[in-house]
Amino acid sequence: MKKYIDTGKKDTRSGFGAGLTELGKTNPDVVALCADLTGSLKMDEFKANHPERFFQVGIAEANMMGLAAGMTIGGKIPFTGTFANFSTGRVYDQIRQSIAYSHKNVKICASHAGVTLGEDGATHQILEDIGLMKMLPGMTVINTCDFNQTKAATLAIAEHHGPVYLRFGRPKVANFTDENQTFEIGKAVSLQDGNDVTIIATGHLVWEALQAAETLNEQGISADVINIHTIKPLDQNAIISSAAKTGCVVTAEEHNYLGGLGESVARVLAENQPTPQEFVATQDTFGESGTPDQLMAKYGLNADAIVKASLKAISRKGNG
Amino acid sequence: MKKYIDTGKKDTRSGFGAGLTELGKTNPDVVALCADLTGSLKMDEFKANHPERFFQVGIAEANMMGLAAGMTIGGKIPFTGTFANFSTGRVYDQIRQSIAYSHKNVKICASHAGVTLGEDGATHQILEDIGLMKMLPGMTVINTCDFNQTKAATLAIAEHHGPVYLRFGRPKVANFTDENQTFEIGKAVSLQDGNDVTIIATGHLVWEALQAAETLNEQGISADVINIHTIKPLDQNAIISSAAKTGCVVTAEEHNYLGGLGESVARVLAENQPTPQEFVATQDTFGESGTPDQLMAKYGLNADAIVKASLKAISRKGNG
Amino acid sequence: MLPFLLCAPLGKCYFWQHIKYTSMPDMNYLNDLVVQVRRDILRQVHKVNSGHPGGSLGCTEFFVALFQEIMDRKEGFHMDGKDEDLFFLSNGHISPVFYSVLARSGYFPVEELNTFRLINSRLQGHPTTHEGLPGVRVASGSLGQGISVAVGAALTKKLNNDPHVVYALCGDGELQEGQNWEAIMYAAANKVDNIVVTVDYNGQQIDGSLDNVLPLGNLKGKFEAFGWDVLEIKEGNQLDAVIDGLNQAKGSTGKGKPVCVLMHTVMGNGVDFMMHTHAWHGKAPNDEQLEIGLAQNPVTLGDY
Amino acid sequence: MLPFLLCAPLGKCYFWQHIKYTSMPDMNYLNDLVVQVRRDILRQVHKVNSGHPGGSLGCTEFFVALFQEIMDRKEGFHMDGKDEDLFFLSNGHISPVFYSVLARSGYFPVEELNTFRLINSRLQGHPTTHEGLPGVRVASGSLGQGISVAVGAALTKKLNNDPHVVYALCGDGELQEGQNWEAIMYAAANKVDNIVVTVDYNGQQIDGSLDNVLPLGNLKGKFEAFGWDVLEIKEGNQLDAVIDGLNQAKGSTGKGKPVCVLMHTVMGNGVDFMMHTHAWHGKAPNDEQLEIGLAQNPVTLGDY
Ligand SMILES: Cc1ncc(C[n+]2csc(CCOP(=O)(O)OP(=O)(O)O)c2C)c(N)n1
Ligand SMILES: Cc1ncc(C[n+]2csc(CCOP(=O)(O)OP(=O)(O)O)c2C)c(N)n1
Ligand SMILES: [Mg+2]
Ligand SMILES: [Mg+2]
Repeated sequence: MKKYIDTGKKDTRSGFGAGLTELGKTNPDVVALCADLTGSLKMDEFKANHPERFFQVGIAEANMMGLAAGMTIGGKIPFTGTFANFSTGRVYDQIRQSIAYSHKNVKICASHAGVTLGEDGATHQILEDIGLMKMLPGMTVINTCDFNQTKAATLAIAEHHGPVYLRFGRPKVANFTDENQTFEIGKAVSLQDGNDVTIIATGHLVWEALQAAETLNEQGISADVINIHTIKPLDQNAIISSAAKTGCVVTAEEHNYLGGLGESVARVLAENQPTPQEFVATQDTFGESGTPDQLMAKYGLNADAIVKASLKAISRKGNG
Repeated sequence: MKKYIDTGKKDTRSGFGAGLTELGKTNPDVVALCADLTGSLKMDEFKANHPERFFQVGIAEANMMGLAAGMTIGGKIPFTGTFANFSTGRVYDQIRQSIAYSHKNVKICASHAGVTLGEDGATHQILEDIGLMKMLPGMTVINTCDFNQTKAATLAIAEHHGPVYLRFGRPKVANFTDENQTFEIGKAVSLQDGNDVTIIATGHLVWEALQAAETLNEQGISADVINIHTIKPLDQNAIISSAAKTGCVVTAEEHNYLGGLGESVARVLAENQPTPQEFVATQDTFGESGTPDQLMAKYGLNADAIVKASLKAISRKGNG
Repeated sequence: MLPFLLCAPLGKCYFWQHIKYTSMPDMNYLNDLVVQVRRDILRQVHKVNSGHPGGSLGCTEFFVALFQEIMDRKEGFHMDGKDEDLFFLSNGHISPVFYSVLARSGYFPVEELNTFRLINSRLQGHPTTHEGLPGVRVASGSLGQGISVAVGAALTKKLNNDPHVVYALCGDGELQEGQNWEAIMYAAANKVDNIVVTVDYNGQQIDGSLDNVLPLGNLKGKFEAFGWDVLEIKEGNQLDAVIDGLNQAKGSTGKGKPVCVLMHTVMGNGVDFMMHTHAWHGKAPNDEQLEIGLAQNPVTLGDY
Repeated sequence: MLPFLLCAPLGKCYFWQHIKYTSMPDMNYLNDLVVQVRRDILRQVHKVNSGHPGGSLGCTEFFVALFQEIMDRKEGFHMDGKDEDLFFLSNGHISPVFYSVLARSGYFPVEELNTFRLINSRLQGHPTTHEGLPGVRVASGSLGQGISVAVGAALTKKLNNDPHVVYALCGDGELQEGQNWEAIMYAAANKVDNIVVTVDYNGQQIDGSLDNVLPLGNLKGKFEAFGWDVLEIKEGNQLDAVIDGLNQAKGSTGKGKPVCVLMHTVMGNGVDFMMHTHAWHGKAPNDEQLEIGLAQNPVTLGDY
C-alpha cells in the first residue's frame, strides 16, 4: 500500500486563495468577484494586491454571475467567489443562460460546500451542487480533496477555456497530495491499487477513502482507491476498468446520493458494465448545525462508513 | 398486448388547467399564483372563476415562490404556475429554503418542460428540472404523460400534504390514459407486460414507449412498459422486479441523461440488482428552436430511439 | 405587566401576551429583559464559538419591543398563525436574539438556549421549522427571501379576513438582494397594507460598512419610489423609541400601503468593543471578551 | 450615407459604420429601413407562426437608430468587442427586430432571416451565441439578466481603457425581475458611467398592461432613487426623437452615473391592428393579417 502523509491540516478554501493570489501575479486577465464573503473565500490577498481587478458586488449573487459573464467580453477571466449554495442553486438560471449556454469563460469558485460547513446549518450546506452543475452542458465540475490539489486546480482552470465549477470547503483537513502537482482536468487519480473493491471518492471524502483502505487492508481486503476530482467530464475509463478489475464499487461524496457523483458512476456502469455499487453520501436529507466531524459521522460520510459500504459491496459480488 | 387508444390529441398543460378549474370549485383553500403566463399555463378559467384566489405576481418568480410559501401559513394550498425553467432553476434556492426545508404545502406547477416547448429555443427548454427537483429532500416530483393523467395528478397533489413539483408540457400529444383514473403518487403504472426488455418512461415519452413496444412486438420482442409518472418517491420495487424479469432496461425521458430519471433508475439497479441499461434522453446538450416533433426526432426522444435502445439493451444481456 | 413575578421556575415561564395586562409598558422590566437578552446572545455564541453577535445585539430592543409590547400573540405556538400577529426573520443569521426573545416570551424553555448550534438541536445556526422549534414559521439564512414570505402570509390574512399584522425584519446589506425589490414592488402594487417590514439599518455587512461594500444610497427614497410608507426610528437602540416607532408603524397599517421602518441601530450595541464595526458580524467572543461583555450587562432576570 | 446604393446584391450588403460618412443622418434611408425592418419582423414570425411581433415592432426605430446612427461599430463581428460600442438585448424575445437590423447592418446575409426559429438555424427563438450568429454576444430569453451582463462588459471596457459605450435594451415588464435592481444598484454605486440602458416602456407585458399585471409606478423615480441619470424619449416611435434621445444619452455618459433612457413606445407600432394592446406580444399574424400588415408597410429596400 502506498502511504499518504498529512503534512498538516489546511482548509481547501485556502488552497483556492493561494492559487488565486498566484494567478493575480501571473495572469493579468484574471479578475475576481465576490459577494460579501471576501474573508471566507480567502480572496483578501488578491484584493489587497490587485484592488483594480477585484470586484465587490455585495449580496447579489445573480448580478455577480451576470457581471462575470459580461466581463469575459473584452478578454477577462472572471473568478466568482461565494458559498457553494449561493454559487449554484441561488443562481442556476443565470449560470445556465449567461454563462453555460453563452460559452463564457467564467470560473465559479464555491466554498463551504456540504455539511462540513458546520454550525451555520442546512440553509448554507448545499448537498446538491455537484448535481446542479453537472447537468449543465459544457460545464466542467471539479471537487478537490485538499489544500494542494485545490491550489493546483485553481491554477489549472485559468488555463482551461470555458465555464468551470470549482467546489471546495471550509474546515481544515489533511493535506496529503503533492505540493507541486499538475492538475489534469478530467483525469482521475489512482491513489491505491487494489483488487477487491473500487472506492471512487471526491472532495473531503478522498482522505476518508484512504483511511478506509488502510482499515480494509488490515482485514486483508485490497481496495482500489480513485480520486475523481473532476465529476465532469467524468473519467469513464478509469471507472470502468477499475470496476472490471474489482467487481464492486463504492462511491463517496459529501453530497446527496441523488444526482451526484454516485449516480453518475451508476450510469456509467449501467451503460457499460453493470456492477454492484454502494453509495456513501447523504441520504436525501438536509444537513444541520454541528461540528464538521460530528456531521460527517452522523451523516455517514467518513472512513467508517466507507469501510462498511465496501464490505457490503464485496458481499454483493456475483449476486447482484 | 394491451391496446391504447389516442382519444384525441391534447396538451398536458390543459390537463393541469382542467384540474385547477375543478379544484377551484371543490377546494376553497386552493389559491393560484402566476408569473405573467396565465394563458400559457391554462390558468385563465381558475382566474375568471375565482379572481380573489388568483394572484398575478408579474415577472418575478423568486417572489412568487416566497409568496406561495407564506400563503400556506393560514391554511392556503398555493399552486404556482410558470414555465418549467422559471419554476425550478430560476428559483432553486427559494424553493429549497422557503418551501422544501420549511415543509411548506406548495404545488409547483411547471409547463413547457423539455424540448417540446419548441420554437422558443434553449433558454426556455429546461432539460434539468427533474434532476433539480429530485435532489431536494421532501420534494415529490411528478411528470405526467397525457391530458387525463395530468388532470388526475393535479387533483391528487392538492390532497397530498407537502411540496410537489408537477411537470407537464406545451404540445398536443396523444391522450390515452383513463379519463376517470385515480392518480396514486409514487405508484408506477404497468402499461404492458413483457419479458424481453423493461421500458421505463415518463412524461411525453410514455406514449412513445407504447409505440416502441408495438414495433418491438412485431419483431417478436415483448417489452414490459412502465409509466413512472412519479420520479420521487420512486417506485423502486416496480423497477427492480421488472428488471429481474427482463434482464435489461431502457429509460426514456425528455431530460438530460445526466441527473434525471435514467440516473435514478441506474442507482436503484446498482444498489439492488445491476442490470444493463440504455438511456433515451438528451445527451448533455442544450435544445434549440424547431417544432416539437422535429426536436424529439433530432434529440433522439421518440419511439424509434426507444426501439433502438431496446435492441441494444437486449443485446447486452449477460455480457454487461 | 409583571409576568415574571408570577411564574417559576425561571426559564419555564410562559408569558403569552394575547391580552394586554396594562396599557403602559413596564419599562423597568423591559429594560431588564434587554440586558438579559444581550447576555443570552453573548453566552450562546461564546459557547459554540460561532454565530452572529453583532447584528443580534443591535436588534435586541427591537425584538423585546416587538414580542413584549407590539405583537398581538396567541398563547402557545400555532404554525397557522390565525388570529394573531406574525413575525418573520429574513436575516436569519441573527438567530441568537430571536431565540433568546422567543424563549423568554414563552415559546420554549430558556435552558434550551444551551443547545444553540449544537448537533441535534432545535436551535439551528439559522432558524428553521425543520426541527419543530416553536415560534419559527419559515427557515431563513439564505438572505433575501423573508419579505416575500411575509407578504404571502399577509395575503392569506386578507383572504381569511384576519385583521392582524405581519411583521418582518431584514438586514440592510440584505437589501442588496434583488428578490427583496420584487417583493417590495409587489406589495405596494397590490396594496398589501397589513405588513410592517423593519430594516436593521446598521450600515454594516460582512466585508465592511455598506458604504465600502455596496452603498444603498437613499434607502428611504428607494422604498418611497417603490410605493411604501416609510417611517424612521432614529434611535433603534432606545427601547422607548423603538416601541413608539413600531406603534406608529402599526398605526400606519390598513391605509393602502405597506409600511417600512428604517431602524437605525448600532451593530454590537451594548458591548463597547463590539460597537460601530462589522468585525463582530459573525465572530464569537473568546472567554475574556465574554467576561467583559457580560460585565457590561449584569444579570437581571437570571441566566439560563 | 448611401450605403445600399453602393452594394449589391441586396441582402449581401455589408455596411459598417465605424467611420461616419456624414454627420447628418440620411433620414430618408433610415425611414425606409424602419419600414423594411417592420416587414422583416412580420414575415419572420408569420412564416413559422411563432415569435414576438409586438415588442419587436415597437422597438424598430430604436434598433435602426442604434445600429445605423448611434453605435460606433467595427467592421465585422468580434466577440471581444474591443474598441467599439457594444449592445446587449436583455428582452431576448424581440429577436425578430434584432435579427433584421443585424442582417441589414451587415452582420449576416439578409436571406438568413428565412431560417428564423427553424431547426438547425442560427436565428434561434431567442438570440444566442451558441450557434455562432454574428452580432450576438450573450444569450437572452430568460428575462432579467441582460443589464448585469452589460454592466460587466462595461467594467471590462474600463479595465481595458476602452472609452466606448455599452448599450442595453430591456422590457418594462422585465423590470419586475429583481436581478435588474441588483445590477441597477451596483452600477450606480460603482459609477459605471459608460453604459446606457434603454427601457422599452410600452406599458404591456404578456398577461395585459403593466397596470393590470404589476404596475411599475413611478419608474423614473425608481431609477433616480437608485442613482441613475434618467432621460426620457417621449416619442419612441419617431425616428428623429429616438436618435436625438440616444445621442443625448451618449452625451450623458462619462459623468459618474449610469444612464437610463425611458423610451415610450407603442407595442405593435406600424401595424394598426397590433397597436396599443398586449395581444400581439407573442402571436404571429395569419396569412390575411400578414397581408394587411405588409400593405401598411410597403417594400422600401427590398424583401429578403
Ligand atoms: C443569499 C446569501 N448570500 C450571502 C450570505 C452570507 N451572509 C450572511 S450574513 C451576510 C451579511 C448581511 O448583511 P446585513 O443584512 O446588513 O446583516 P448584518 O451584517 O448587519 O447583521 C452575508 C453576506 C447569505 N447568508 N445569503
Ligand atoms: C425569467 C422569465 N420569466 C418569464 C418569461 C416569459 N416571458 C417572456 S416575455 C414576457 C413579458 C415581458 O414583458 P416586457 O418586458 O414588457 O416585454 P414586452 O411584452 O413589452 O415585449 C414574459 C413574462 C421569461 N422569458 N423569462
Ligand atoms: Mg447590516
Ligand atoms: Mg413591455
